[in-house]
This record gives sequence, C-alpha cells and structure tokens, in this order.
Amino acid sequence: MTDLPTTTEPAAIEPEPDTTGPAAEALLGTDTSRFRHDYLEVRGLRVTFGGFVAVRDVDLTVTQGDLRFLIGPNGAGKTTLIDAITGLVGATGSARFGGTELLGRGTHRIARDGVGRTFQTASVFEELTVLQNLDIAAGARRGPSTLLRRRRGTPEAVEQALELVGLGALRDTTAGVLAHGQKQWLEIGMLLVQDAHLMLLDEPVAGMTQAEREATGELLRRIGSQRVVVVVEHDMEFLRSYADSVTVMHQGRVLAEGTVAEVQNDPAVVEVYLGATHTDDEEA
Amino acid sequence: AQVDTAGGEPSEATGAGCVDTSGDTVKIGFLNSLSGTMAISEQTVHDSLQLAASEINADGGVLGKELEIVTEDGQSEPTVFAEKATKLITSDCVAAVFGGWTSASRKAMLPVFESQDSLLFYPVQYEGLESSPNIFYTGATTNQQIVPGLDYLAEQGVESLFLVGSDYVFPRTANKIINAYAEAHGIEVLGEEYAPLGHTDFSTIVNKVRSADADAVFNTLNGDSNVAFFKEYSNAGLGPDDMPVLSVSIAEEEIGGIGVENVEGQLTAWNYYQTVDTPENAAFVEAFQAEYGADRVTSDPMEAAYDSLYLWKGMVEKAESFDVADVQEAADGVSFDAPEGTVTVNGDNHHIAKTALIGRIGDDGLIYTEWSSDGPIEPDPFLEGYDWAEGLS
Amino acid sequence: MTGMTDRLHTLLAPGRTRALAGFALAAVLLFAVAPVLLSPFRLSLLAKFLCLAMVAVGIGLAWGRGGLLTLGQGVYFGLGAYLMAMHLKLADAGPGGVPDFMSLYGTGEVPWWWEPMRSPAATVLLIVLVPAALAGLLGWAVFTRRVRGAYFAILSQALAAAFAILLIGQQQTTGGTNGLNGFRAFFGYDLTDPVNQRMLYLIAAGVLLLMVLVARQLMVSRFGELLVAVRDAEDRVRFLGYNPAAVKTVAYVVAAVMAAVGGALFVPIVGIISPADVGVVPSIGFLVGVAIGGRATLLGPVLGSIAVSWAQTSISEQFPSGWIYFQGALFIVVIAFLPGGLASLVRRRRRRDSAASPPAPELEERPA
Amino acid sequence: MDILLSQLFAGLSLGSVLLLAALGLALTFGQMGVINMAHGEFMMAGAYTAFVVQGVIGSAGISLLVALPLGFVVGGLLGLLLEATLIHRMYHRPLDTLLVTWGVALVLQQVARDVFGAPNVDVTAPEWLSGAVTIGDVTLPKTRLFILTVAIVCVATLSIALKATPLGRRIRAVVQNRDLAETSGVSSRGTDRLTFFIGSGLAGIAGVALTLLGSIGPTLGTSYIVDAFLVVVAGGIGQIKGTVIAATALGLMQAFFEYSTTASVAKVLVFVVIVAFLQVRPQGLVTVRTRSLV
Amino acid sequence: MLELTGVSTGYGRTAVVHDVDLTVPDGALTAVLGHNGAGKTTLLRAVLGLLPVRSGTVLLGDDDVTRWPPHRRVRRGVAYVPQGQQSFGQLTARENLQVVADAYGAEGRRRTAEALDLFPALGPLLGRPAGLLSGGQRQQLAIARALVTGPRLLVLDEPTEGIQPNVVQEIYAAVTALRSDGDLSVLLVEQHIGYAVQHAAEYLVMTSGRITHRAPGGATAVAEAREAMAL
Ligand SMILES: Nc1ncnc2c1ncn2[C@@H]1O[C@H](COP(=O)(O)OP(=O)(O)OP(=O)(O)O)[C@@H](O)[C@H]1O
Ligand SMILES: Nc1ncnc2c1ncn2[C@@H]1O[C@H](COP(=O)(O)OP(=O)(O)OP(=O)(O)O)[C@@H](O)[C@H]1O
Ligand SMILES: NC(N)=O
Ligand SMILES: [Mg+2]
Ligand SMILES: [Mg+2]
Repeated sequence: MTDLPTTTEPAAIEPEPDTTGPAAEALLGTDTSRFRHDYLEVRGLRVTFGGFVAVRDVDLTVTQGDLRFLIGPNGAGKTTLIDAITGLVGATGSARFGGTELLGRGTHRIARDGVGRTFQTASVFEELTVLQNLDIAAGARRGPSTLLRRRRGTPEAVEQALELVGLGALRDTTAGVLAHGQKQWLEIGMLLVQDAHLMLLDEPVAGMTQAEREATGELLRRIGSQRVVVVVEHDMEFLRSYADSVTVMHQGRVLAEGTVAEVQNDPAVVEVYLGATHTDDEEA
Repeated sequence: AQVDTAGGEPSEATGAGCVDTSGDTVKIGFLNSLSGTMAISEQTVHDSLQLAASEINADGGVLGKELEIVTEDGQSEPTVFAEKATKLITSDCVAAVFGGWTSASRKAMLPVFESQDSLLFYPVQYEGLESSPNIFYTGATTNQQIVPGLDYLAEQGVESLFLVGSDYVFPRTANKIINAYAEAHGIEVLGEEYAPLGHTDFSTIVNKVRSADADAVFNTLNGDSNVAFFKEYSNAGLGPDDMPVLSVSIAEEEIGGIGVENVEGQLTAWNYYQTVDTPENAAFVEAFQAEYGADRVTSDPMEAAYDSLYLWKGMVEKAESFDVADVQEAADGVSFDAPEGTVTVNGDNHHIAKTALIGRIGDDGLIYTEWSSDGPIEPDPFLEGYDWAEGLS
Repeated sequence: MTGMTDRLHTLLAPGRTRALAGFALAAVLLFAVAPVLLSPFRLSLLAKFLCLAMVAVGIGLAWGRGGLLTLGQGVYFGLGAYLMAMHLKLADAGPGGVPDFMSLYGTGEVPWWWEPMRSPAATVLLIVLVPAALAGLLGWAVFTRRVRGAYFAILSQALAAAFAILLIGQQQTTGGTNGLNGFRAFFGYDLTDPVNQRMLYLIAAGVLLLMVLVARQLMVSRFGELLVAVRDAEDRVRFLGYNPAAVKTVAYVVAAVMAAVGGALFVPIVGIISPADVGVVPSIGFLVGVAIGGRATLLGPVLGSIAVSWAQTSISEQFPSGWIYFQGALFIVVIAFLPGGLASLVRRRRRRDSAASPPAPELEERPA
Repeated sequence: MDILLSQLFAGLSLGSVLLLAALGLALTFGQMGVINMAHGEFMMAGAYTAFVVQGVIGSAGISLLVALPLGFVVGGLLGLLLEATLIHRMYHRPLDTLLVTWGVALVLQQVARDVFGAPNVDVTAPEWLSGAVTIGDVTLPKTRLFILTVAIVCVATLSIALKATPLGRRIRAVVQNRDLAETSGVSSRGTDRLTFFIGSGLAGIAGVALTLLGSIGPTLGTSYIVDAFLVVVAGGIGQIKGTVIAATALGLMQAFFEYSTTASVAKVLVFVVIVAFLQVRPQGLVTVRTRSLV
Repeated sequence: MLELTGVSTGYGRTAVVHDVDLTVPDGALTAVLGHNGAGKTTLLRAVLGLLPVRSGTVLLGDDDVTRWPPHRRVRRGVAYVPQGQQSFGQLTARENLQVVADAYGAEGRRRTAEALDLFPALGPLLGRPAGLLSGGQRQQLAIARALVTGPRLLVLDEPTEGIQPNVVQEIYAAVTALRSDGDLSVLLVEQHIGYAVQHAAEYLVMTSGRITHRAPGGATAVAEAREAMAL
C-alpha cells in the first residue's frame, strides 16, 4: 500500500467487475486445446465425523457446460461434500475427475489435477497484496528456477484477472484490508488464474450487491461453458437466473435433482428448504 | 602422559607485554560469573578475592604498588570466559587474572593464557590431569581430596560404594579414579549414576541408591542438584547412620540452601572449613564477616581464592617483578600461612601442597574436621605416585 | 500499469538503489574501515559477532518471512561448530593422532564418526550437508504433519535442549561440558598469528555478505512471496496446488545451513565451542538481535544481531552483571512497542517502497 | 516388584511436579496463547515467598500453609503486572510474547539475585512432612505425597472452574475471539487480567511446593520451563485433561527410562518420544478441531 | 435510541468512514445500504466501539458512549451480529449462548430458550463445538446469541448471508415480531434491499465512506433505493 495521508478516500474503490471486456475474452475465451469433455463423477460418497454422518452415499455427476447449483438447508452437507472432493476431510466412496480418483490424495495434488475451490468464509493471503495473491494462485506449476527469481512484470493471466474482477486499482493493496465482498472477488480471481477445470464455489455471491451478483453470474456462465462448475448458494434469485441444473441436499443425502423449475416445485424441497413463501421472494 | 600444552610461541604483537608497572598501581583481573547459573557460587569467590585485595592494598600493595582491580563477568559461559580473559590480558593489560570455577571455564581459558602468555589463578578443587605453566591451581587436585576421602572411608571399614555425580568432566573423572581405587582396595562399586547439571528430581536415583544398599555413597554432584538430592535422600528416610554420604562439592555455602536438617552428620572432603582452628582463619572469618555480614559463611573455594591472591603476591615479591616469566620462575616453594594452614606452591605442576580434611556437618550448618591428613599433601595432578592409578591418564 | 513500467519501477525503485548503496557501504565498513580502526582483540570480537549474525540472517528468513519461530538454531550452529572443531582437533593431533581430551577422559581411541573429519574437504562438505540433511528430514516430517506455530517453536526448543544434553553426556567423544577447544591451526594456518586472525575476520565478513545476498534473492523472489503466503494461510496455499511443507522445509534448511556455517567459522575465531553455546538459552539469544533489528527486513537481523552482541560485550565490561537488566529491558521495549524492530523506525520515515517487502508478521497464527 | 512400585510412585510424583509447573501455562499459554517464558520466574517468586514467609512466621508447620495462598497471590500479581503493562498489547502476535517474556525472565532472575543474594536459600519442611510413609517395602516421602495432593486439588479446582463456571466460559470465549466476546457483553480486558492472574498464581503455588524438593535460587524456574511447555504442547493446547495426561506420562516415562538408563539419556529419550508422538498427533493428545482454515 | 453525529473512523492511517450522521429512533429500523467496501461494516464497528471514533459522537439514549468499551455498550442494550458467521469455535453451541446468558441470570436462561425456539435447527447441535457447525448453522447461532442479551438496539451486519431461504423468512418474521411487541430498534446492513427498505423508517446509502443518499423507507421506496444504489 502506498503512502496514504489520513484524509484520503478509503481504498474502497468499488470493484467494477468487467466480465465482458477483452480481459474476460482472453482469460475465459474459447480455448481450443480443451476439447476434452470433462466431468465430475461422485459415487457413494460418505463422510463421517465420529458417529455423525455428514454426507451419506451421495451420487453426483456434473458435466462440462452444465452450470450446477448445489442447494440445501444449513448443515445439509454441501460444504462437507466440497471438502471431501478437495481433500480437506477424509471420505469413502469415489470422486473422479478427468479419469482421476481424487479421494485419498493430498490436497495439493488434487489442486494440481485442476480442482479449484473458494471458501464459504473468504480466505485470502492477508499480508500479501492483491497482485501477489493472484500471482501465487497462478504459479503452482512453476519450477524452482522461476520460483527463485524475482517476479518481473505481471503475468498476463493475472493482469486479465485483475481487470476481470475489478480489483485493478487495488492491485498493490494488502488483501487483509479488503472489504468482505472484495475478498470474495479476489478469491474468484485466484480461482481463474489457477486455471482449474473443476471449480467448486461455496456461496460466492454472499454479501454482494445486486449488480455484483449479476456480474458474477455472467462470469460463472462463461466459465461454465469451458469447465465443470459447482456453485453452492442460498440466493434463490441468483439461482433462478443462472443455474442450468440443481442438486438439492438434505441431511447428507441428495434430496432432489433437476432443472430449476423441477426442484422449485418439488414439495420436499419447499418443505425443508424454500419455505411456503418462496415464490414471493423479497428480491422478486 | 602430560597434556601437550605447547601452544606455539607466544607472539610479540599480543601477550603480556602490555602490562604497565611504571606507575604506583598494578592492574589485576577478577573473572567470575556474576550472572547466569554459576553466579550462585562464583559470587562468593569474587567476594573473598575482593577482601584479599583490599587487605593487601591496606598493607601497602604488592611491591609497593596498589592493586587496581578490573572485574569482568564470565556470565557462566565458557566462551565468555575465553573472551573476557583475552580482553583482560590484551586490552586491560592485567598482570594476572583470578577466577574461574567450572572446569569448562578453565579449559576455555587455558589456551588463551598460554597463547597470550599470562597468568591465571584458579581457586576450585577439580579433576586433575592438567598442568599448565600459565595456570596456578590453588584448589585441591584429586590426590588432595578424593583420594584422602576414599582412604578415610576405607579406614572406616566401608566395603561397598555407590557413586552419584553430575554429568560432566569433574564427576566422571573423579569416578574413574574412585573405581580404580576401589578395585585396588577391594571395595565394591555397586552403582554409578549421573544427573544432568541442574537436575532436580532425584527420586529414581535415590531409589537406586536405596536398593543397592551400599556402605556409603560418594557424591560428586555439583550445584543445585545437591539440594534436591539430599532432600530426597532424607525424605526417603536415609541418613548418615544407614548410609553416609561423602561429598566433595558441598561446602558451608551450600548447606544453608540444602537445609541443615537434611545433611546433618554427613561427610565432606575439603582442605578448609570455616571451623578450622588457626589464628589465620579466625582473622579471615572475622574480616570476611565484618565486610559482608555476620550471616555469611566461608568455604574452601573462597579460601583458596583468598590464598591465590596472597600466593601471587608472594611470587611477585620473591621475583621482585610482575613479569610472567619471572613469576613462573620464582613460584616454586612460595608459601603462605593460609587460613587452612600453610600452603606451598609446587613449581613443577603449579598446584599447591594442601592438607586434606574430612569433615562432618554439624547441626549449626558448619563443618567440623573429623580426620585430617598428616600435614600437607604434595599435589599430584596426574596421580603418578599411585600404583593403582596407572593407566588413568 | 504494464509490465514495462513495472520493470522500470523495480530497477529504479529507491528500495533497489538504496539496497545497493547499503550493501556497498557495509562492504566498505567491513573490509576497509573496521580492520584499520579496531585492535586485533576488537576485530576478532567483531568477527565473532559476524558469525552470530549469520545465524540471524537465516532466522530472519525462516521466522521473519516464513513465520517459523525456531527456538533451536543452536542445534545447527552447534553441528557446524562441532564438525569444524572435530576437524581442527584431529588436524592438531596429526595424521592418525588422537585429540588430547580423548586420551584424558575417554578410551584413547578416535570414534568412527570422527574419522571423516580428518579430511578438510569432507569437513567443509559435511558442515553444509549434515545440518541440511537433519533440517530437511526434521522439517519435512514435522511440516507435513502440520506441526506449526507455537508447537513448532516449543518442539524446536526441546530439540536444542536434547542436543545440549546429548553433547554433555558424551564426554569421551564430545568433550562434555568442556566442549572442544585449544585449537592451534586452521587448515594449516597458525591461529595465534594475528595475520591469520585478521584473515579469518575477512572470511567471516565475506561469507556474511554472501549470505545476505542469498537471503535477499530469496526474499524478493516469488519464493519469498510464497513463503509469506504459507506463513499467513498455509492451508489456503495447499488448495492452490503447492505443498506448504516443501516451502517451509526449504526455508528451514537454508536457515540451518546458514547457522551451521556461522558455527563453523565461530570455532577458529573464538577458539572454543561448548554445549553452553548451543542449548536453549543461546538459541533464544540468536533471536534477540533478529527481533530487535527487524525480523522481516533484510538487514535488520544482521545489524540487530551485531548491535546486540556488541552491546552485551561493552555493557558487561562497564557494569558486570548489570548488562542483564539492559538486555532484558531492550528486548522488552523493542518487541512490545516496536514489533517491526528498529528497522521499522527507519521504515516509518520512508515508506515508499514498502510494497517490495511485506510487513512484519503481526498476525501470526494463534495456537488454536 | 517393590522397585517397580517405587518407580511408579517416582513417576507419578514427577508427573505431579510437572503438572503443577504446567497447569498455569495451560491457562496462559493453552487458553490465552501467551508463551510466557517468565512463568518459571513466577514459580521462583512463589518459592522466595515461601522463604520470606518462613522468615517472618518462623514455625515451619504453619508457614507452608500460609505460603501456598500467598505464593498464589504473589505469582498472580506479578502476572497481572506483566499482563497490564506488556502482554495486553500483544495478543495478536502470540509468538512475540515468547521473546518479551524471556526478557522479563532475565530481569526477574537478576532482581532475585540482587534482592536475595546469589547463594541459594532453603525452606525447612514442616515436621509433619518429614520422613516417609512406608507401605510394605515401598517408601513414599511425605513431601511428595503432599505435592501430589496439591496438584490434584489445583487441577480439580481449575478444570471445574473452566468447564462448568461462567468464568471458564468467559475465559475461553475471550481467547477465541476478543472482539466477538466484547460484543457479547464480556469485558475482555477484565477477563484477560483475571485469567493471567490465575495462571500466574498457579505458578506461584508450584514454586511454593517445589521448595519441599529442592533449593530456592534465581534460576529455579529455568529448569522447569522447557518441560512445562512440552507438557502443554503434548497434551494438546487448551485442554486441561490433556495436560494432566501428558504430565503423568512424561513423569512416568522419565522415571522408567531413568531407571533403565541414566538421567541424561532419559531426558533425551523423553524428547524423542514427544517428537515422535507429535508426528502421530500433531495437535497433541486431546484436541478440539475446528473447520476454519487457519 | 442511537444517534451518530459527524462520525469518522478508519484503520491505522486510512480513514474509511467520513462524517456520518445517523439516527435509529426508538422502535424503528434504519437500514444502511452500499456497495462492497463502502464502509458499512466499518461504521457498525464504530457503533459498537470496536473501532475508535476519530471525530463525532455516538449517543445511546441519553448516554454519550463514544468512549465506552464495547461490552459496556452491550450491557447498555446493544446487540451485534457481525458479518461472517462468527462464533467461539471451541465452545459448544450451548456454551456460545451461555457465555452471554451468564450475565443475565434466570432472565438469560429464559431468553436462551426463546432464541432456541426461533432456531429449532440448533437444538440437536447444542453439544457440538461451534467451529464444526456449517456456515448457516453458525450464523443462526450468532443471531441467537445476540437475542440472548435482550437487546433494545439490534445491530445486524448482513445477518441472512448464508442462511437457507425459509429460515431467512423466519428471522425477519422474528425481528418484525420483536419490534412489534417491544420497542426494539434495529440498525441493519443488508444486501437484500427488499426487506431492508420495506421495513425501514429510514434508509441510507453509503458510498466511499459517506452517506450519499437518505430517504424514508417503506414498500414504495424499494425501487427508488435500487436506483440510488445503482448510481
Ligand atoms: N468436522 C466436523 N465434525 C463434526 N460435525 C461436522 C464437521 N464438519 C461438519 N459437520 C457437520 O456436518 C453437517 C454438514 O455441514 P456442512 O458445512 O457441509 O453444511 P452445509 O450444507 O455447507 O451448510 P451451510 O449451508 O450452512 O453452509 C453440519 O451439521 C455440521 O455441523
Ligand atoms: N482492518 C482493516 N484495515 C484497513 N482497511 C480496512 C480494514 N478493514 C476494512 N478496510 C477497508 O475499509 C473499507 C470499508 O470496508 P468495510 O468492511 O467497512 O466495507 P463494507 O461496506 O462492509 O463491505 P462489504 O459489503 O463487502 O461487507 C474497504 O476499502 C476496506 O478495504
Ligand atoms: N572443578 C569443578 N568442580 O568443576
Ligand atoms: Mg456450507
Ligand atoms: Mg461488510
């Protein structure tokens, strides 16, 4: 952070995510090398904590281009499912991506296999600048010789991500001082430069303004066409606008799966999750 | 096999050459640990060195020159002792240095004094097996303390021993000697235990001692450990009647810390006790308590330090020179009517002839002589005069 | 901002020019001024301080950047020192000879693990390899198991305690509390000769400058940023595809090797190494200078370490036993009220290049 | 068999000493995250308190019983002073507290040296604690039985206080999230001070108890501090239960290793075992996991 | 109930909130809207006393609490639900509530029971360390904790973030109910503008640390609020 006399405006320059400009084009644009058709295949996944079964026998298949939303009551096991796939908690069963079994591998190996995630509570490197956060996210595959040299300039992908998530003006700001929403954008940016093929986003738009949600939604839609994307969200308005398909979890199981309309009208889903008045959602 | 101490030629650029005796004062250095773990012991030595210096100054100094003391803190670290010794010799240009306690500090300083060709007076009983032209050892070597201690025990009919010591060079070397002695004199050694310096839990060791059931315990523990050991020992119901303990490192100073009730009746081996009945001692104790308080006690290392300053004075006055070579030359036969009795410098090995005293700890915390050697014992740091000790060095 | 301007910026940044200027100044002071101004005694004292400063450089990297509060650098310092001392002892004893203390207190035989140190080349190699291997193994084991923060600190402290006890207990082969001392020659050069002592000083100064350069390169590199990231949020780094254990281990190994080299040079300069120089207390002592100088900066640890050593020596000369109050007070005041160390005083006035070096780890991880 | 029982008792007894030394740390380090290297010096202060009390009261029989609570207060007040002047500004950088308190430890040692003189002093054990209880062939020194009792009383009181009283909840809440505690109506400053007072007071009690076993000198605390921290770490930070188990285990291990080898080797072995153990359970014996990424 | 006059605050050398005037009348709901990073959370932290106010005053009823520590303000009747699902991770869910209830004796136990009625999902989780709960469970716990203080002013920072839709509805129903049968005042920061503006007596829009728009709330004001936000 540069010299800020006490009277300056806050570093809070509202992020203006630009998800349609040339940067987005470059970072997300049709990548012909990625013609293979990726998919995530979860079979009989089970996570237990002591005696408590948080996820039980979940089957889930998500293919590239199908923007999948994962919803369900608080404590249904959504985050735990993501934790299991990314190696944070142990699980039994199977979770395969791109032909690789993910379960039982180290977290960093899974990440190197192209699995990226965000966290329900935004988690960035507080003492590093926004730019450094992104640069690190971009570099897991760097060799020692690159690592041991000074970073000169900004890698193209990082530059594009900065623009894309609207944090360009805050590039040299320490991430720890970012507001809640800004951190979430930074996390998404990190996920983008990480070049993950499977992206698991845990409540990415929580705390965002309406406009930002829309920007994020557009971004997800574009990402989704090239990658396998799973989004956990409680914001129904957002879901209705952007989900291609929805999986509903309840008490560790898959309760329902289908299109937005299908699950919205599923009485069980209404009962445990949406509530009677969901149709006149306040944002509607 | 004498230690090869030929540290190379003393070099011109450094060395004792800078001692300035042109004025009416002469500088000497006191190097004791005034901080760190050893301060507990070394502070007392420092006090008695100060006493000796002020007495000498009041009496007209050495060769008419007043002593000017440079004090340095060894900080209980051998490395610091070496550094400060260098500083005293090369920067302060002192004529001689007095101090050191642990063998580690002495070993650290030895090469310094040899390469800078200066003099160290070391006042503590130690493990022997050393002799340097640049060091005068005014405490006991093994044949003046440990061997008489064993002689005494053998005389009392002790047929088995248990050895307890701190884990460092003095106790280990002492126990090597004890084992050799025991083997030669038909005494059985039933156990040998070492505790790290500063060790404070002796229940296991005391358990072992108890179950070994030896006739006596030979104790070479150093410092705080003695307190913990004796408290445990007496709490476990052991005492001088069941199994006497002969200690070579607890003096009057330590007894207050251990608690008289825990050590009353136990044995020690030294060359000096506060209770020694000589006019010199009466004067020493009186002067010391006048200076530092009536509650203070005097002990062997303090007395040896006190002697060391007077012995140096005697050597200088005999040589009529402060020059190191002259002092070394004059050293042999210099004697001093010390509180412990007359002590005499052995010019060959730089130790001094001392009388060995076996003492028993009284209920007033003082130690009373129980047995004494027939006059001063000539120092024999390499135990060359003892057949059973062959091969030890 | 484009890559080009970025590059210009890094080249011309005051940080860079100032670092270069500072470096040149340090070199002039160390190589030209000090040897002329100081007496041989003071010069070898300074040489000793430089050796301790080498340990500090490594700690600055591991702790200042990587958040690894290592309370056991005495182990690596000691390994380097003892390996060097063993070589000097064997060299003094001559081919096939037995070091004096072994015949006095031991069996009179040289144990097998001393033998490699008869060779000067092997000694130099082992001084780097042994600490590196130990730190590598230990670091890898501990870091992959995610032992960190206070756990790591306490564990490293226990290591130092165990190492010292081990050295003391192995009297016959390590010299016990006496340590190893009384060396006569250093790779054939008479150690009592002032010319050689001055040479040793110059070697220490050169090695220290080299280490500072290495540390600087590591800090400004991407590895340096990654290290800070691992310090802040180790698990998050893992989700980006890095293995944080590897990152930490590298920093730990580098710090260990620096400490070992410092120890190896300490031996001929000071003339003794003993367990009192490697245990818990000296290990914490190494941290003092680092913290006071400014742990997260490049030169802070070096200058802090030299300043503290110097203060300790000169204050204890003036007030024997009083220096403890001073040392304690200095430590308390600087760390409690100036967490960035004295370097942060300087920085406070010129903050412009702060982007080039992340701030001190004020938000260290809580022992949860 | 006797020797086995004797060693068992020796181990338990050593464990109780370690426990007393570590219990306060389990609060200040385990709960509050402060790595207080001056904890040992607080123990020393407790020991000197016992010495002074004995000087004033004279009768050893009563003075020990007076010294125990007084040692608690002296240790506690020292801790309070430390908290109020230094520690309270450092909760967000726990590792730094290690260094600051190390400076404090140095100063306290030197103060003791200057006030009480360099030589060690002694507290006479009361008549009713001299000697040993003999069961069969096993002798149990009364002083050690007494320390065991003190340790058990302290542990019981503390764990009940922490687990079941509002105070305990407050302490734990403040440690975990100061701001959140404040905005939940808990005075974090007050709670911090109280916690630190109790933790340091326990060090004072430990110091008084130790006068029954060894000497009182300026460096009394240094011999316990490393072991005490190890106990807390091996037990699992923040868990009194873990601290108790770890202290007992360490005591027993030390006693049995020492019996079959030597005291030095035993100490090294114990360290090795702990390092190995932390490989298996990096967070210590008893842990409360959280899901947060830190 | 709450009155802020000319409040400025920030972090270290950075000023974030500038010269904010704001009132929450007794029994009323005041909403603060604004983009990410506008300074809403910072403002609330100043209201609670977690950040020192650089200039201006904070009045609670008749008391000038500008220099009060947070816990005193809480005792004075302010309850706070911070952003980000915060809890005392190693305390069980029950202890999370108890730590607050302890200060209020029997009254505290009664309020705990009431809060648990509002969040039945918490019932079976009471014995679990809060750090192991799911995000939404933690957020429910946070709101329950706030209610246990028996607040007269409830300060909510995006309270429904991460909570399942039907529970969101219940939370708002509960807030409405609490307001209707008492004189509970509410200061609300919310990204879901609909509820906030509808129920607010007044709503404010914050931009770059300043209040850039303020207007009476109500069902009709929602569209206008959206417009103000979009600026
Ligand atoms: N480590 C753990 N130990 C015990 N229980 C756990 C653990 N982690 C999660 N749980 C429990 O598992 C269940 C599922 O939690 P999870 O976080 O996956 O829910 P979620 O669907 O993400 O909910 P939300 O929408 O609130 O984020 C919850 O009841 C939670 O309390
Ligand atoms: N600890 C801090 N130190 C320095 N600056 C900070 C800190 N916390 C927040 N800021 C800065 O203050 C500004 C306002 O942050 P604040 O958290 O109040 O925003 P907000 O309006 O609550 O945003 P959101 O809707 O994302 O929660 C942001 O620019 C942020 O970068
Ligand atoms: N020389 C001694 N006692 O260490
Ligand atoms: Mg979740
Ligand atoms: Mg906010």
